[in-house]
Amino acid sequence: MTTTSPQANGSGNTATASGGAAIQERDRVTVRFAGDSGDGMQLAGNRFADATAVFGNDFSTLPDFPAEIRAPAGSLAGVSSFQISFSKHQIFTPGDEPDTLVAMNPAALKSHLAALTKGGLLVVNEDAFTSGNLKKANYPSNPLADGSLDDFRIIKAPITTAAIAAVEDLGLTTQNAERTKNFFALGLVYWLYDRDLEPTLDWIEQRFGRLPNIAEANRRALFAGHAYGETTEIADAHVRVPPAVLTPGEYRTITGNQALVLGLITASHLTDLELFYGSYPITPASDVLVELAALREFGVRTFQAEDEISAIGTAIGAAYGGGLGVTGTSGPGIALKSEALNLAVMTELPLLVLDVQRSGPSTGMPTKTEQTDLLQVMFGRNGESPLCVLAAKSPGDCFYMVLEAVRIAFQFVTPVVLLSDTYLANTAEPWPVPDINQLDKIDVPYRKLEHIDPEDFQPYARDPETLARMFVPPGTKGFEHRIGGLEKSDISGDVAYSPENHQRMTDLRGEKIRRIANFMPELEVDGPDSGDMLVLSWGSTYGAVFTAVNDAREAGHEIAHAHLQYLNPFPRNLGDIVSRYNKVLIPEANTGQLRMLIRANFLVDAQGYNEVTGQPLSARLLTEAIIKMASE
Amino acid sequence: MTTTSPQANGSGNTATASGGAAIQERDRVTVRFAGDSGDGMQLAGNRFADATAVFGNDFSTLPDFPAEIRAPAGSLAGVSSFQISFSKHQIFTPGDEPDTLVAMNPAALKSHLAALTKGGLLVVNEDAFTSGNLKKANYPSNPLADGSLDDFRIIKAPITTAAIAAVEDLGLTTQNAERTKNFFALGLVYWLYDRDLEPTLDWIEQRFGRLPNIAEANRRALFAGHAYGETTEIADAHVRVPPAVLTPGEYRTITGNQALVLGLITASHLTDLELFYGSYPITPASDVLVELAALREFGVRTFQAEDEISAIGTAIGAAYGGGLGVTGTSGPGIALKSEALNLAVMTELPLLVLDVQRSGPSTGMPTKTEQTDLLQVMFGRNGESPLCVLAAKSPGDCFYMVLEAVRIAFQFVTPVVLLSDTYLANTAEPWPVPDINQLDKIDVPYRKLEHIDPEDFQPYARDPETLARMFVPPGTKGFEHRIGGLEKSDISGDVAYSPENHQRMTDLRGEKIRRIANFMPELEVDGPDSGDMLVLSWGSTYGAVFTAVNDAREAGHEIAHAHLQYLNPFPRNLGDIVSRYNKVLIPEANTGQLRMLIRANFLVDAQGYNEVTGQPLSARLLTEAIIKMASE
Amino acid sequence: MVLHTPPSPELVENIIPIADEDLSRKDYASDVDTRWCPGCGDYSILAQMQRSLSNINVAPEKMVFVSGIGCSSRFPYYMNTYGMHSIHGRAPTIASGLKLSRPDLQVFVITGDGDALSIGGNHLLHVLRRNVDVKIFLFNNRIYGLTKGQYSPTSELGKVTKSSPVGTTERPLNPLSVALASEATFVARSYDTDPQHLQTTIEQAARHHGAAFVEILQNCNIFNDRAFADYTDREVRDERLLYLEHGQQMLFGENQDKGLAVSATGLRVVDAHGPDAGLILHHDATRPSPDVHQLLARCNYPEMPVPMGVIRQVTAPTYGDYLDGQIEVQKFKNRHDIAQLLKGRSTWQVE
Amino acid sequence: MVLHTPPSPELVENIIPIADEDLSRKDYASDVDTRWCPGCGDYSILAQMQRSLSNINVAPEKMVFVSGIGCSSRFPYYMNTYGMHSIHGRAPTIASGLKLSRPDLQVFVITGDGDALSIGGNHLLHVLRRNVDVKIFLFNNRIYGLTKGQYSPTSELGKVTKSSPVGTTERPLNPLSVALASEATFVARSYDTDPQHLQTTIEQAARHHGAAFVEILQNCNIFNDRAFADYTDREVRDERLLYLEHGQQMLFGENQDKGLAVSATGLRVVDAHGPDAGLILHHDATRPSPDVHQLLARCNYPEMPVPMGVIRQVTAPTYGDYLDGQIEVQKFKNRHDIAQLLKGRSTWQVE
Ligand SMILES: Cc1ncc(C[n+]2csc(CCOP(=O)(O)OP(=O)(O)O)c2C)c(N)n1
Ligand SMILES: Cc1ncc(C[n+]2csc(CCOP(=O)(O)OP(=O)(O)O)c2C)c(N)n1
Ligand code: SF4
Ligand code: SF4
Ligand SMILES: [Mg+2]
Ligand SMILES: [Mg+2]
Repeated sequence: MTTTSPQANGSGNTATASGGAAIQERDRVTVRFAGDSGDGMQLAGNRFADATAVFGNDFSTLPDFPAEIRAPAGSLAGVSSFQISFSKHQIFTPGDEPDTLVAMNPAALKSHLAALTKGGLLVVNEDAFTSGNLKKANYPSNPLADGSLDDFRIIKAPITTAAIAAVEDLGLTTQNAERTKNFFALGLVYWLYDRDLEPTLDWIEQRFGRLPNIAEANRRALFAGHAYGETTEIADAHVRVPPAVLTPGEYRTITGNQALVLGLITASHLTDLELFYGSYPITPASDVLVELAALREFGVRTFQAEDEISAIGTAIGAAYGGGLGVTGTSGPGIALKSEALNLAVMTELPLLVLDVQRSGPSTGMPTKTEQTDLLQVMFGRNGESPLCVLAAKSPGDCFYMVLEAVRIAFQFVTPVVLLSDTYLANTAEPWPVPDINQLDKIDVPYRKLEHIDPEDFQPYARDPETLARMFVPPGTKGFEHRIGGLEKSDISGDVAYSPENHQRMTDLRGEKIRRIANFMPELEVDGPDSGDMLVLSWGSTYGAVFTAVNDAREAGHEIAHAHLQYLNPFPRNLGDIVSRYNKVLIPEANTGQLRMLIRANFLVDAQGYNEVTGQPLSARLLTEAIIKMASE
Repeated sequence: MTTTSPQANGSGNTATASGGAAIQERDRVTVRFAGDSGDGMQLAGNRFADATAVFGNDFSTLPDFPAEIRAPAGSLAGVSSFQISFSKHQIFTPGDEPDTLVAMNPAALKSHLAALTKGGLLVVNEDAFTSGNLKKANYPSNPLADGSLDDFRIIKAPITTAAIAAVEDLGLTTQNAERTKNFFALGLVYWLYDRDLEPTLDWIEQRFGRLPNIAEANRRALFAGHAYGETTEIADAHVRVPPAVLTPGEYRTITGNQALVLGLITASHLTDLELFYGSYPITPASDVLVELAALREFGVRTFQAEDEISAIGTAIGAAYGGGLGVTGTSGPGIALKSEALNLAVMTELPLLVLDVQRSGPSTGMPTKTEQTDLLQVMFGRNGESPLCVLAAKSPGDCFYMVLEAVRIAFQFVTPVVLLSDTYLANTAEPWPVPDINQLDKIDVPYRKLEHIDPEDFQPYARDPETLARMFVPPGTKGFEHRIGGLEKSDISGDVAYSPENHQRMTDLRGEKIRRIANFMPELEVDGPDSGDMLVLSWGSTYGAVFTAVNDAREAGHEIAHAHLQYLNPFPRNLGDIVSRYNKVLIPEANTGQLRMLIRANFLVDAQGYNEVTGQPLSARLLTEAIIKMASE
Repeated sequence: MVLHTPPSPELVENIIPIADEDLSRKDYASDVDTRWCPGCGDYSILAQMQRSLSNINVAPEKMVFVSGIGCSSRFPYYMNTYGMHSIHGRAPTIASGLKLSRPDLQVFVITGDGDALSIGGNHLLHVLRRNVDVKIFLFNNRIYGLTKGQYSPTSELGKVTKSSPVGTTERPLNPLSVALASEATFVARSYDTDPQHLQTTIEQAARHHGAAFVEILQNCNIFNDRAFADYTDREVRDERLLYLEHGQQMLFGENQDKGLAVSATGLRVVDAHGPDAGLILHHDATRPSPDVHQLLARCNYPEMPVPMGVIRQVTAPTYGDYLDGQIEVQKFKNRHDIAQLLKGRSTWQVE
Repeated sequence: MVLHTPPSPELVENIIPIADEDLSRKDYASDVDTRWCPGCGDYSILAQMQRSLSNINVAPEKMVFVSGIGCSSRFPYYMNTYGMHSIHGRAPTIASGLKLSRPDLQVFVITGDGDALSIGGNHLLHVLRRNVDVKIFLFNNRIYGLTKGQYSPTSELGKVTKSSPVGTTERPLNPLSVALASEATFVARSYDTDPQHLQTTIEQAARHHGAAFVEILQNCNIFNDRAFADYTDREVRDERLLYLEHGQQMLFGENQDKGLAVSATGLRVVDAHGPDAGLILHHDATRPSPDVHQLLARCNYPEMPVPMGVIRQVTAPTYGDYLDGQIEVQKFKNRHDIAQLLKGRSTWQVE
């Protein structure tokens, strides 16, 4: 399904919408839907995102699930939320504080009110504010009645009863009737932000086509909510965010995990190798396995292993067989894979490891985000065990970083770790659909080696430029040889214990990874080339840091920003760049992992801005920190 | 068995020994025994070390085994060696190049000749230089005949035939008769270095008492070798190294692994807790398991687990139960344990992890040494997961560092990793036997907690000074509570997902480990307090670095030396110390792991001296490097 | 050389720590809100566990629940005892270390089909083989609940799940077979919707001296609803389940009109009133050889009735019995003098 | 929902890649020096493996040996084929990934009793359950050879080893029982000192379509000498071993004068010339139910003769058959258009 979105066409401050009420025009708005896990907030949020995409805004979303396990209905632990920020400009984060909060029950209100901007709009389902629910949310008195919400503009809507009323004559069970309340809320919010109902109606038809009663109920609830909006008395609740001026082209919505999946399928196509994905389910990486499993038609072999060790073992087997061997997991799984990953380092095999980081240590907070695996993937193996580490910076970038990781893995015959995280995995943004025919093929060097004279074959002889070893998978006559985890003799690959050889091989393994930098883009700096202050970031914080740097610039500070997608090796010019500024600030969602590497490598007194909260960095707080440091 | 060794009594340059030949006197001598794995070189070396201990020299030994698996007899891969250095002064390394090499076959000669000092003494078993053996050692011609050994002083002894002849009438099988050849060689070397035969004769009696024929054969071979020495024609082959002036007291010989075992038993005594040691066999840590298993009478529970994960799991269970829970392994095992170790970090349990490092990556060179697990134990876990890391500096120090590790684990209720390595594990040195009654008891804080009012108990409430949590093991009425790997609420320990709490707990876990520094000795500097150059070392390189620094000092350079036993946290004064010198050199048997931490923490331009050869650092090469840097 | 140091008899007894006062089900319930989906089979298992413990009157401070990760593994939080919610698959190892170093504690392991048979399969095998005195309760819902619906090692071949959209490609394990091949001394099965049978089974496991393995069929109404309904539904139970009782004939059917007999190739169903009635087996859970137990373990619906209850319970010294016995014997035989140990085989004096 | 997509027949065939020219044993030997102790049973196994491959005339470039760590796991170095000496216990996982992505290769796993049953127990279980088409050869010497003599999961209870100076405290696993409980489709046993039987067994395993498990009793003359001598010594073999042949009666004894029959409680020995001779079983390796195979697996010396040969061999689609079948079917049913995939469910145009 392809639709065409209108282009941004000038801007006025008010306009008149179909409903006849005055519409405020705004540059950017952030809305958060919050309710019980059973209230369908993720669904509502995703529908809103689709409608917003079709409308033509740039946008970014942030789903926030409760812990994996179901919590009791109405409890604080059971609150699920979905935030979306949309704008007439390009945006890079799902926003810090929402302008509008939809709270489907007291627990949702309690958990999320603190985030709402002062004077923001609060839409509450007053039906849910029963004494039982208030108690579950630890409210001593009803906040709708005790004046504690006076700082906000409130729409108290009887969402449950109105939704039930709207579907009354369809003969649904009470439970099913009540379930339509998210569509009622959605309809109301669509009115508030002048979204078109069409995309959602289409979706309802597609999804519930086979259950016409349910489809009809959802439609009715949506219309009823929309109609309810027109009756609202809040003066400036009707708002329009004009479409954004985006690079022309065909767009879709994408999350980081979806982009990983598409990247893998595309890499399989570009290498002309079948994809083998060995994985063991773990939040937030499981969906990569789940989505790939549904793509057998692309020759994808998914293997749900008995554990993470087996998962990487099978991927190593596939890589050894000459295929595109990939394994994916999250932090605890990386810990388990580390011994086998070391085998891939020693045997020098082209292996891709996806690490969708989550909050730790140990089981930690499985559904929350964090950038705390960088040092683990760098150093979490016995012996000197260098490998290549990349990190994606946005949901859509996950796609391109997979291609880059696969290119490096084959060109250098090395394992590569690609870091994503919970935030990237789940957040959605508009993404220009790439043209598969415009993407460069990925070279698979062993295809050429298989045709050389077997006499010239030595499994640990190396390409003089890349130091990639002569990797030839089984099956080729005359090239029979054995590899393994014991130290190998330079060139021949035989088992070797000599001190000199071990030193040489240690050096070669290190140098090979360093040489990747010769085949990587240099780091680009956004902003002044040198001067007072550089903000250096990596991974999923890109959006927040970009936003914060821009905000600080608008506050009058001249600040440079550079963002690392290559963590090991570093870009060739990184040392040069960090030495050109008086101050270097490294914001990270950890206690300073990149900072340690930068300080050790370049001896610059880089400072950290560190949040370890399980949440993506707050652009607002970071802006303050940047301004403070810039002003010092 | 306790004997008394004579004290050093002056020194002359020659003396007259019983044999009547002129005895050279020397300060220090290094001897290396090398032969086939089946030749009993480790046994011969160990007997020599015992005799040397009794004689009163200071000494240090270095066994070097072939890979774990048997290699074909006579092959290069099958060569096993044992080096011992002994001196009238205190010494700290087993010596770089031997003064004397005993080569039992061509392969041994081939592998070890390069190490022998120019003009050194070579004792060869000429019987073994058959054309078959020469071929296995890749010798195109017989080195005993082709003049290639002209740079050395040679004793060609028919060791095999002479040994067989000596035991002729005992009715042994040829194989058993031939097996006595190591005692013949030993007897010869005893004569060369004027060692007493008594301790070895005692040992033979003890060991082979039940096989009188074998005992007698070994005795005869020993005497025959000794007698053979008297006939030697090499002028200055008869050498005496006077006894060393050591601190008075009772001494024994100890290896690092033995010291770990004694440390654990002693810690069990000092905490008054039963020792539980969960482990999976792995070179070079297996012997700790094996030796502890033989000490059931001390209440030791060894548990040979099905793998390393189970091993640490059981140790965590024992620690959770309030016992002395310990697990031990080497690098690949640490990789496997990392996920569970993280559980111990999150649950904050007093756990001791022994890591006897070996050469990596992957299976690497299992019998060789390396210091390459430092960053793995620091960072090889998902999430921010700080724990305490210590490293022993000498075989005997392993004992004291176990006590220190256990003290910290209980005081701070935290996992502690103690690093040793293959070199420390196997090398032997004289060790003053500690008086068990002079060792401080180790406090077990939960013993006091169990008596408080249960109302006052909160599992994650903390001691204000150490930040240790209120750990109470199961069994105490009124304190029932649950812990686990999910993030915990500050104080209550309940499961918690709030961003603020996660930040607070992350900070608390970090701060707790940092506070250990307040309960640790400051780092001492040997040499000038500030100035041109500091050499900073850690772990098993202590002896080599100490020796090299002294040698450099003797060459006229004023150099300071500091050695770290505490790697995380660092001693409080470390930053101050490293900033007081113009140059900092960090020698390591890795590619610069401590160096990275020092540079990152203190922004000093520390340089590295790095060898990754599977061998202990060479004091000679290091001396050169120090002098070079000092002269720059 | 094979040494047999049979542990002294007083070590080989099963001692359950009993509370001083009379405790009710509620005393075993913690005040943490249960967090399972409404309708989940785990609720019933929790209730029966609390009832069983109160039936025995176990001292709560001596009870430790160790679990891995999964919906089922949240269990310890809801018990007012000691407990550890550990990491995925490793509960048997933690439980082993705990029990061996603290024989006074009663240690229960709670695990799921993924936790115990996928990532934790090896630890399960070895804890049973070693006969460490811990009781293992495997909540088998034939699915990964917590990670939202991927297949597990007990999911049927061809089953459509989140991670097998066109059906799985692997054959399931039979947990009882695996336990028997692991040389388990106690093997039983029960299910969530028969409270009385479940309570009895839990109590029998608790009273067993040695490692006990109990498979509990558990409905996950969200991701694998009615997985066992074909034979556990109230209406069909009598016909399709075989309730085993040690010493009793293996009879089933609404009127106990069918029974199991041995054939040359395994077990077969015979008419309890027919000519072969005499061949119907008596259940002997205590038979040392696990042969017949293996045959029972493999009885599956629809060909055969599904056995419930204690399939095997044999007496053998536990790992702890042997270990404690060795310590006792060695203490008796050898000096345990640390000063002497520190000196080692020989010392010398420097003066 | 359970979907059965039976793989198309041409996928379910066992195809061994055959060499163009006639190869002798030597062609399968690499030029690396073997590094086992003189007298080690591994030498014979190596020789028989080379002979078996030359009997089949496998194409060496299509053969891959994957091993773990242990003395036995050095095996691949000595074969002039492709090979990986991987890490401890994980060979089945690497072999699985290799075979599933490269169905054209013949993949053999070489492992030891520690490698396969201690650290690697879970992978063994799952590779067999999944019926991945790899052949697993477990060299059982009941000891850890490479690490110099600690006990293994097959060491006898009470055995004195380096790590059990006063005897072990744990009961051994029976590798065949474990393999059967893992739903293996091919289970066999042979031993190092019967070259002919070993060769035949290796060949039978190689020709099996699906996961094959072969336990090879192997003498470690250094750390556990004569572990199997009680029944494998030439003088006693005939009396104490039961050589199984599919379709043949289970007879043993110097004059084939004894046989095995089913009793109500398992198997028993009967006189082949006595009154119960008619009850002597015919060996049916292909019986779908593993019941009788389990009984055989548990026959142990001295009570019973020790079975050798193929205990079980049943036909079933492999994991790869199913997987490849799904790919084929889905390719047929769905568009595999990457451009379309990249677009996802819906797109919009910005102009
Ligand atoms: C090392 C690791 N890998 C993966 C996970 C993710 N994970 C958590 S529970 C689970 C499986 C749960 O299934 P089961 O054991 O059957 O329990 P259930 O939820 O069905 O009760 C998985 C894969 C994890 N927590 N840790
Ligand atoms: C992760 C890991 N743990 C431990 C070891 C040490 N290790 C090597 S082989 C082995 C056991 C070997 O026993 P087995 O599998 O029976 O083989 P065998 O040597 O008897 O042939 C052990 C424990 C290792 N290499 N890697
Ligand atoms: S997902 Fe299934 S097993 Fe988990 S709590 Fe819900 S119903 Fe129970
Ligand atoms: S130790 Fe044993 S198994 Fe290993 S090579 Fe020697 S005899 Fe063979
Ligand atoms: Mg489950
Ligand atoms: Mg073995």
